[in-house]
Amino acid sequence: MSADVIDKSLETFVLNLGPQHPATHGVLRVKLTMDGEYIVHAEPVLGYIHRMHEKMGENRTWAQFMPNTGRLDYLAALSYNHGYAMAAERAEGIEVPERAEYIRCITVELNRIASHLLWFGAFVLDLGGFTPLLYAFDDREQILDLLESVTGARLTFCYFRFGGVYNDIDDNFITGTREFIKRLRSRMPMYHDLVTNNIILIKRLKGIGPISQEMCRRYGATGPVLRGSGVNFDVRKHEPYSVYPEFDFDIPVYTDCDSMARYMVRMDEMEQSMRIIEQGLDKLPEGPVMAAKAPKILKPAKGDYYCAVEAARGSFGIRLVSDGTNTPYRLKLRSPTFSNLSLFAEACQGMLLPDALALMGTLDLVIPEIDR
Amino acid sequence: MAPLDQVLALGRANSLWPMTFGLACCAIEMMAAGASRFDLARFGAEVFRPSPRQCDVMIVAGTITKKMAPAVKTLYDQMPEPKWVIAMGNCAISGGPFAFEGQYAIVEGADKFLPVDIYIPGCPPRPEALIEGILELEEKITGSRRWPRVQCG
Amino acid sequence: MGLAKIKQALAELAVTETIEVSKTVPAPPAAEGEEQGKPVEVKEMIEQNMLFTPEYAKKGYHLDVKVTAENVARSAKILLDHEFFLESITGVDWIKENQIEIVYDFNHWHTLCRVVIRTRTDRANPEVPTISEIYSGANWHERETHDFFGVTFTGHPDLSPLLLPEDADYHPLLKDFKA
Amino acid sequence: MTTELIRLLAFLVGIIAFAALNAAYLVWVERKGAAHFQRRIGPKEVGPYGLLQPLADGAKLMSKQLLIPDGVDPILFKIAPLMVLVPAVMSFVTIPFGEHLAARNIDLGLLMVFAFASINVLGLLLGSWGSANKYAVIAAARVISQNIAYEIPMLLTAIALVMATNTMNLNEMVSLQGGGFWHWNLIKLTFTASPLTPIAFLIFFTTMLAETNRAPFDMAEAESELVAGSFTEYSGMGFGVFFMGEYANIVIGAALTTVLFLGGWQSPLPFLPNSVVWFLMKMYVIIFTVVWIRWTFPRTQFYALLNLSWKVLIPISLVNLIVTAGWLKVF
Repeated sequence: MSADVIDKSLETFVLNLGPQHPATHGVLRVKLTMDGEYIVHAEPVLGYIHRMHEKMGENRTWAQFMPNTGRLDYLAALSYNHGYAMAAERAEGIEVPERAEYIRCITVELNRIASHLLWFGAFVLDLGGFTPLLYAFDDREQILDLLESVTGARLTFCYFRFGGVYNDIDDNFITGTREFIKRLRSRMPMYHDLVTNNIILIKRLKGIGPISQEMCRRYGATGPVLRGSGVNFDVRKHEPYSVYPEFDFDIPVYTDCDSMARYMVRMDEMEQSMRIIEQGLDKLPEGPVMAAKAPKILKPAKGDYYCAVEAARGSFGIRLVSDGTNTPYRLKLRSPTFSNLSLFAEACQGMLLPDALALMGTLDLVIPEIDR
Repeated sequence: MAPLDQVLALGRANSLWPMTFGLACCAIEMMAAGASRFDLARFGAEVFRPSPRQCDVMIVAGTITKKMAPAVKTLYDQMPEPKWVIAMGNCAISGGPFAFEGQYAIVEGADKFLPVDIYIPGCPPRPEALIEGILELEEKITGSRRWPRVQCG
Repeated sequence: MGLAKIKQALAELAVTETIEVSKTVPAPPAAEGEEQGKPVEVKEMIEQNMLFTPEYAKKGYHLDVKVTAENVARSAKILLDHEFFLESITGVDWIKENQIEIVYDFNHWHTLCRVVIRTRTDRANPEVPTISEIYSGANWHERETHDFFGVTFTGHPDLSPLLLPEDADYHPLLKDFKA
Repeated sequence: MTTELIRLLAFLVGIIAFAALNAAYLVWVERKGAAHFQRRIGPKEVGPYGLLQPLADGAKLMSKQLLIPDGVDPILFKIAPLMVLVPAVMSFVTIPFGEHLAARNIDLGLLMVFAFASINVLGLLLGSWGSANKYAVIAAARVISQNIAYEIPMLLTAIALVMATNTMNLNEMVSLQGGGFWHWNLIKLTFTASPLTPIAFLIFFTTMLAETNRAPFDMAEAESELVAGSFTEYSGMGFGVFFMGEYANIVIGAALTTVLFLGGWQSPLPFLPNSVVWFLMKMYVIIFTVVWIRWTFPRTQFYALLNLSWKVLIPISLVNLIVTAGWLKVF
C-alpha cells in the first residue's frame, strides 16, 4: 500500500531525526525524506561520536588498548574485552587456563543478559511504554552488582587480561549469580505477560519491518537481526571459541523476518544465556585464572590475525596487524551494528515513521560502537 | 536574595528537568539514575524532556566530538533561561581517556564552548555521583544545601 | 550448502588466471607483500585451507587471496554467488613500501570458512573499484575506508565522509597523519 | 438577581480553583502513581510525600523565559495554549458535582460539554501549525484525524444514552440513575436501556482516552517518535498551560463518564445518602484508571488507532444506537 501512496505525491519534506532524538539512542542522525508520515528515503548520518579508537590503538601498547574495548559497546563491554583478549592471545600464542575461560564465559553471558535487558526496556520505550524499562533496569542492577563485585566497574569493564582474567570469582559471586538466575527466571513470565503478549505490541511488531535473508547477506547483518531472519548463525556455535563447546545451549532462530522475530530472538537468548551460566557454575574447575607464562609486554609475531566473538549485537570481529613491536600496527574493529544499521536505509523505505523507529529499535543500536 | 527570588530559586531547584540527551556511556548511568534503584524522581528531577525548550538542565553525558559540538551548542541555545549545564564524566570534563596526542575527533571538555556549572568526575560516574551533582546544582541555585539532608537507603 | 560446494566455489576463485592464491604461511606473513608464496596446486590448497588446520587456529581465517585491484569485484561476485557475506572492508597503510592494502573479510553462514581478499594499491594515488553494487553493505565500509585512508573506490555512488565531519579533508589512519 | 450573580461568581472561582488544583495535583498523582507502578518512590523530598512538587514546578515554569522562536506565528503560538485550557474549564460549568452543586443547570448540558470539548483540538492544531516545527505539524495532523475519528463514536454512544433517558440535562440524567448501583446506566438492570450499554461504556471510555490524548493514544505528544509533538517549541508557561489544559480535559472526561454511566453523585446503595463525595470518588477512580493505563501500555500505531475507530468502534456504536432504539420501541 505504501509504494503507490508515495508515487502519487511529490510533496516531500526533509525531517532531521537526531542527533538528539529520543528514539535514536544516542547521537545517530537520520535524514529522512518524508511524504506525510511515509518515509521515501532515509540517509543515516554517522560520526557524531566518532572517537577514533582505531588510531588510539596504533598509539599505545597492546595492553593499554584494553580499556578502550570497554568503551566501544558499553552495554556488553565484556564481549569486546573477550574479542580483543582472544585476538591478542591468538597472535601471541598464549594459553588461557580453563578456569579463566569459564569465568570469561560466565561473565560475558551475564553481560549479555544485562545488555538484552536494557535493549528490551529501551525498545518498549521506543514504542511508548515506559514501565518495562524500569523493570528491566531493576533486574539489570542485580547483574551490575555481581559484575561490579568481580570487575570493579559497573559499565565500562576492563576485566580480561591477556592470558586470563584480572580477578578470581568468589563464593559470594557464585551464590549471587544463582540467586539472580532464579529471580530472572521468575520474572521472565512477567515480562512476557506485560509486553510480549500485549495486543498493541503484537500489532506493532508482527509483519512490520521485514528484513530478508538475502538483504542480510548483502549487508552483512549478524546477531539477533540475522537470527530473526531465520539464519542459524552464531559465532559461539559456528566458530566455537573459549569453552562454549562445553555448554549445551540452543541458538534461538525465528523465521518470520519481522520485528517480532528479532524481539523474540533476544528474549529467548536471555534464557539460553542463563542456561550457559548455570552450566558454567556447575562445571567451574579449580585452578589459576592467569596463564603462568603470559608475557607482561606483548610482541606478537609479524602478520595479521582475525578473531570474532558473538557480542550481544552480533559478530564482533577484530583484525590485528602486528609488525612485531609492542604496539599494534593496525587494529580494525568490525562492529556488528555498523553492518546492521547500514541496512536500515533500505529496509525502512515506504514505512511509516513510528514503524521505522520500531525497526530501528530492533536493530539494537549502540552508537559509539558504530562510530568507533 | 529577596524573598521572591528565594521562592523562585526553591522552585527551580526542586524542579530541574534534564534533557533526554545522551552522548555515550555516561548516558546509560544517567538512565540508571532515573531508574528504580536510584530514582532521581525523589528530587523532582526525573522529568526527562526530549525537547530542549522545556528543559532546565543539560547533562552532557559523554564525549563531545567536533562533529557533535555544533549540535550541542544549538541545543544549549534552544533552552530557555534560566538554564544550567552539568558536565558528566571525564570526557565532558576534559576529553577523558580520549584526550591523547594526535587525537583529532573530540572536543576536550564541554567547558570549551558551554558555561558548565557542575562537573561530575568518573568514567562513567556512578548514578549516586550524578545525584550528588544534581544536589550540588540545587545548592548553587538556592545558596544552601538541601534541607533536611538526604539520607541514603 | 555443504562443505564440498564451498570447496568447489573456492576452486573456481582460485583457477581464474589472474588471481593468485597463496597458502597462508605462518612464518613470513602474507601481508608482507614480497613474501607472496608461489601459487599452490589448487587441489592441494583446498585440502590445506579448508580443513580446521592449525593455520586457522593461529590466524583466524581459512583462505587468504591476493588479487589485483581489477579483480576485486570479480572475486566478490564469485563469493556472493556462493552465499558468502561481507564482514568488513578496511585498509592498512604500508608506508615503507609506499602501498595501501585493502582487506576484505568474507564469511559464510553455514560453513566454517572465512575468506580474506587483499589487494594493494599505490599510496600516492590509491584507487580500487567499488564492490558496493555487489554487496550493498560495502557502501559504508568503503566510505569509511575512504575517510581513513583516502582510497578512492571508483564507481562508488557517494564517497562523502561517513564518520568524519562533512568538511573533513584529512585521512587520519595514514601513518604520516598528524592532528 | 444579585444572589444569582454572587452564586455564579462563587461557582466560577470555585471551578477555576478546582480545575487548577486538579491539573496541578494530577501531575503529582501521575508522577507518584507512575513511580509506584515502576517500583520507585517518586517525588518525595519536596515537601511531605513530595506534595509541594507541583508548586515547585509551577514556580519554575512561571519564572521561565517565554521563548518565541524565529519563524513562528506569534499570535497563533500564544493563543493556542489558552484555547486548550479555557474550553476545558468552561465545560465544568454544567457538570453536576452534587444534587444542587452545579454552576448552571442547563437543559442542553451534554451538548455544551461536547461543543467545548471539540475546541481543544483546534488549540492543539493552531499551536502546532504556529510553531513552524515539522514534528509539531505531524503531531497536528495526527491529532486532528484522531479527534475527528473518535468524536463520532463518542457522540453515538452519548446519543443512545440520551434516547434512553430522554434528556440532555446532566443533572436530570444523574437523577434518573438513583436507587442503587443497578440503576446506573453502566449496568441498567432495570432494562430501560439497551443491554449493550456496558459495551457502550467501554467505547465511551476508549474514546475519552483518545479525545484527551492519553496513552495508548497519545499521538499529540508521542515522545519517542515526535520529540514532544505539538508542544515541541513551547517553553515555560506556554507548555505549562498546555499541560494544565490536558489534565483539565482528563478531569472533564472522567467527570462526564461518571455522570453518564456511573450515576454521578448517586450513592451505590439506596440506604446511603447521596453526596458530592460519591461523585468525586467515582471520578478519581476513573482518573486513576487512566493513569494506570498510561503506565502499562505501549503506544498504538497511528493507523491502527484510526482503524479501531472507523472499523470497530463506530460500527459497534451504530449497532448500539439501533438496538437501543428497538429496545425502547419494544419495551
